[in-house]
Amino acid sequence: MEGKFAYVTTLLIIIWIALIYSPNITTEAFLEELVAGVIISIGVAAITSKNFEGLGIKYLHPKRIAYFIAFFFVFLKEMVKANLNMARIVLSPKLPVKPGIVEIETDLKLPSAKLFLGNAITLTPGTMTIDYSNNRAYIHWVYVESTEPKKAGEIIKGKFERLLKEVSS
Amino acid sequence: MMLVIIAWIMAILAIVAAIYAIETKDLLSSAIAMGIASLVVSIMFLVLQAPDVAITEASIGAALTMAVFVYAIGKTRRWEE
Amino acid sequence: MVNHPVLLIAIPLLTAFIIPIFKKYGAAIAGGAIAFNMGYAIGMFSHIYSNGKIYETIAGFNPPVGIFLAIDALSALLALIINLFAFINFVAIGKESNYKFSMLYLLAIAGSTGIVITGDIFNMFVFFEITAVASYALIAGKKDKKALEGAIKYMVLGSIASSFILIGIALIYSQLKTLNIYDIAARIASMNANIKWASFAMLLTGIGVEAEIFPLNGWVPAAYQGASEGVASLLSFAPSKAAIYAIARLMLVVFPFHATYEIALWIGVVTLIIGELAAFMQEDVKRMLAYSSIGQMGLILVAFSLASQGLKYALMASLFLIVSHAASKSSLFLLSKSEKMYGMAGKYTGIVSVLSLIGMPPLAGFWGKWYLMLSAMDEKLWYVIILIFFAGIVETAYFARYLHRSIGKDGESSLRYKAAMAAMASFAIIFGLLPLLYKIASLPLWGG
Amino acid sequence: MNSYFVYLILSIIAASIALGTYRLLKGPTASDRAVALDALTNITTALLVLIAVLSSRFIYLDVALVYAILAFVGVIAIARYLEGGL
Amino acid sequence: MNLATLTLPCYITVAALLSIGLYGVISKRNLMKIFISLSIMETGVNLLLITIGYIPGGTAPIENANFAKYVDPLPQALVLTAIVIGLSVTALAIAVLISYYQKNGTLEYKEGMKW
Amino acid sequence: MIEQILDYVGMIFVFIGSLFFLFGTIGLVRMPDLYNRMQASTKTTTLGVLSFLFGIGLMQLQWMIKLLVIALFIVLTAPVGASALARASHNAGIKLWEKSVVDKYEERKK
Amino acid sequence: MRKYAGIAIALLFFAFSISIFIQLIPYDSYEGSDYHYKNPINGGVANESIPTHYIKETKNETGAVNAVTAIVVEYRGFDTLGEVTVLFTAATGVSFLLYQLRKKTQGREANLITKEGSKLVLPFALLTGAYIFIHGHLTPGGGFPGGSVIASGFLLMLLAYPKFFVNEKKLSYMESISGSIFVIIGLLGLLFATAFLQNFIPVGKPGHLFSAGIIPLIYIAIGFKVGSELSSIVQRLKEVGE
Repeated sequence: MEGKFAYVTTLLIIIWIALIYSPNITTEAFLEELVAGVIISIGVAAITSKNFEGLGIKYLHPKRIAYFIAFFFVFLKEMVKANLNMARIVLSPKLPVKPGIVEIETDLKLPSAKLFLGNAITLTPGTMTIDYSNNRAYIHWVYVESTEPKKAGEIIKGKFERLLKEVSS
Repeated sequence: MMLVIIAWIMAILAIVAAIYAIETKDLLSSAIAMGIASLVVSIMFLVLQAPDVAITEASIGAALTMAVFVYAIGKTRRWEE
Repeated sequence: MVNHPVLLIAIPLLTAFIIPIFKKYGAAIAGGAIAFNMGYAIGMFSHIYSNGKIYETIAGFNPPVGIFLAIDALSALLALIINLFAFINFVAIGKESNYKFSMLYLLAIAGSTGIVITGDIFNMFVFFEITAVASYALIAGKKDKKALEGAIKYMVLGSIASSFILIGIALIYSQLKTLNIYDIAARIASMNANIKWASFAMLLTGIGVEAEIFPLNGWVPAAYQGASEGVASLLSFAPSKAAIYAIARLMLVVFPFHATYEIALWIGVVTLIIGELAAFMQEDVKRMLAYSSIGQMGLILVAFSLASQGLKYALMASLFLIVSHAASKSSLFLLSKSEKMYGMAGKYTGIVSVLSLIGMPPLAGFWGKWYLMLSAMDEKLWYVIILIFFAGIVETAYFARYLHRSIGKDGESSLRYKAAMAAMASFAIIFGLLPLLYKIASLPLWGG
Repeated sequence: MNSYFVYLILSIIAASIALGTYRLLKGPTASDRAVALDALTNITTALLVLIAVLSSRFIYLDVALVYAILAFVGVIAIARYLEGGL
Repeated sequence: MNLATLTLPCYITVAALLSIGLYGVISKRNLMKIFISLSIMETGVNLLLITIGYIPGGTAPIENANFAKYVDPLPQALVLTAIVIGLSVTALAIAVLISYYQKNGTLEYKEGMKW
Repeated sequence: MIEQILDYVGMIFVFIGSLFFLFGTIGLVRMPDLYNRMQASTKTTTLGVLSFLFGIGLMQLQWMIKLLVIALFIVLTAPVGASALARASHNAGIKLWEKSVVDKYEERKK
Repeated sequence: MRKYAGIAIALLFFAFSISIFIQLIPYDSYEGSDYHYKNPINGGVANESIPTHYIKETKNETGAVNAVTAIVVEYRGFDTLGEVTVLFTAATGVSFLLYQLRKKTQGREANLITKEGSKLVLPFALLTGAYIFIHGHLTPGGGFPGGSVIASGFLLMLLAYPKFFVNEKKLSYMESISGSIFVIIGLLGLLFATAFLQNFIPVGKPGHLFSAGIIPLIYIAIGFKVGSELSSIVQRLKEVGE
């Protein structure tokens, strides 16, 4: 409980600092803002921190943060690549699509990790998470390359799942 | 000048969305179109240098009013006769 | 201590805000607040009666920059009437109601009081909205088909009205860059004529909906018929009176031109004819009373429009008509709880109220019609005199039918209810006999 | 910022808005309209930031901030309505 | 008539939104649609107030050393009030409509419901 | 000097962002069914916004932090809305395009 | 028939409003010489217009940087009290009307992404809402948008979880207490200064968070009030069955 609370509070304080930053802020004003921010963050965290499953303090381990950053960059790369691909599809006169909803499996346990995986899949155009049921995800795919859960999973999840597993294990 | 162009685009979009919101028989689409009209008007507020109003319109007009209408449609009936 | 009229608004609001914490005692707390308001309104009225006007600034800024409350004897009288009848009415119906009803009731009263005492046009709009929203909820609160229909009609027209009032305010502001009623009145002549008349039309349409004038009164019969007795009674003395006062003040004082006077006069005449004729044709008691209210509103508007021409008698007439109508109609609506008028209190209430509305001396309604006739004679407006006689005859006809049909034998109703009903009707007598209203008409009013 | 560049950007955005509006009007289902709403919301957020730059006021970004966090509430409400979860 | 005036498109939008809302209120029979029309009308009124307060070349009335000319802050304050009032009326209207629907099973009003 | 370079780089990003808007909405119009439209539009425009914000941030370096917060919020919220809408539409009975190859979700529901 | 009447009236109204608005376009400044105002109480005339007064004096008189906020909370604070009351009235009315209606049966669950996503977004929405209403006097925003952002955060949870409800009693207490705080601050102004809602604590240094006297206090109260009222309205709507 305490770990989760501290984690959420820290995250919120960081976001708060980013929110209050403005081009010509003085130190004194900044300190005042910080005091208010700490109070508000504690209040918000007290209300919401019980919602987060399994985000204990141990997750602040540097290795995990590094993996998360790696995940982020992989995600960005994939996203740009997929977007360009999508632009190609949209602009080509014949509209080369072969859509369908495929089923893939995932070994991720934590709901939040599943959320991140789903969001990452959704944000890379061409694939979109429709639903989870237990450890299966249903993905809408603009150009279905394989209907086998294993193979489709390899193509869609790519490196995301491995990195997320490192982060969340 | 650029702001004027934005205002014209938004004006046309707002009018189209509003007409559509009135004319469609599907109340859900009507609520969506109303949300878009409200969204667009909030951009016009910002163009007219009224950020306070733009924020309020964005949060109340576009998000909450639309959600409230969708709730109401869910509790009643979706199609106009 | 009685020169802080803002307390008339602040205390009911504070009370309404804290009622949800003390749910059990909601009705009692609300009753206490209304009693306080009544006492304060009486105190304020007597203060103004002897000392002249009260101005109160809000937030300590000088008027056109900040909001201010401006109260002359007329608005103090209206605040007094509203709060007095609100208290009596609440005695009749308050105890059985749940706490949400009391809150809404309190807010409706605070809103109508605010319309009357404020000196700022946008502030008036806000109070209009408080009153209107509370009234919608109160009307719909009976939750049967008729009530909901009435509330929906009122709501649709009320929302259009509020948009139109805002457009009017916006047009005025675009020209004069001020929202203060007195500041506007001082500089209205310098406004671009087209915009002036456009804003006049918008404001008249908007406030006219609340004031039940023709042709914007489509909601009135449905709402009065649908609402429960106490709420119909509330509607007949609080929002409509406040709105007709707002029309008188905005239309006739802020736009002091001959054309506005003519327009108001003709609207009043048409409203009177339509209301009385429609009332004559109704079978349902509440609908009849509602249409009769419309007719009376027309009469009050005629009186106010004549008063705006500086006719002292017409001002007196309008005061008497307002008081008489508030007292009689609210008691008649309370009476309409059952088909028949039971018992002493019922008969007394019914007969006194009806007599006052028809215009029998020495009741308040008589003086209203009498002075209206005198002032019309001064202006040589013969058709107004004919109209008053015509209205009197039609009213006599349908009220005679009403009395004939509904005087009955003893039935059961709580003592409190009967007493409140009778007390309301008594005010038609009291104000008819007291010289109070003559004095008010001779005081400096309208910020002049 | 170069003004010709801004005109270029604005014309592109205007074209996108026109296409989005086409889908909004055409439908055929309410979900399509919701998708159009989503796309228009994203474009709108960008436009808000652009207006902030054109007016050179930092504080206008707060509007975009509120948009970014609230825009999907409407979409989720529609979605929950469509699947009967309201 | 100068097309480059910022207020021109705004005034046109205001007039259009108001008339569209009025048309919806008058000609539609579905109560929900009527309240959607009213909501559109309110949006138009708000835009009118803001447009009236606009000054060419002004910036938002939040003080900043780089600017000298500000738009009129008062209409903005009024519109803040008006927006919230509009939302309140809409919410209450919807509550009434839901009750009406549960009583009547329809949201269309028939000839019996005269104005 | 550096500022100018940043300015030009920012312009490129802004331009790419707005191009993505265009592609997204073209997809919105051209694609055959709801799910493909969603694929094309929602996510492409999301990337468009991100790129747009980043470009603006490069032009106005001091605004960067707040723009990143906005971008973070968009990244958090956009996929959630898209996914919810897709599932809801499927549950509401909106069919896939007739030339779709497979629908495992429909099979599971049966 | 009805439709054509509607079109005719709408077109007439359109023509009317355009013809009025066209005349408004030339009025594009409030600093003209004929916009001076007059004090209705003592008849004194100032040689500036009201908007000019707001622009020039806001910082000295109230300590707020944002003139709109200063007007909303101080100069025209009474309007805002009324506005809060309208919202409160509507919330009361909604719960008054929907109290005894049919309650709803179980709805369908949302998918995992929606559920987890709303959980994840909720703290950010609350933080943003708090940021918006606490900075009312410095940046755009204030109590109303802030409160509605907070309410939208809860709305998200209400949408995603069929069984999620904010505690009714807490909401109603929050509503009552924050509303009373607003009125009580006003009454304290009457007590310690001279007028209702007048500022009675030091103004502080403009531009800082802790400045502008009672403005942040009132905006915090409004933010909580609006947030809890909107949440309770939405919650009531959710409870009702079809």
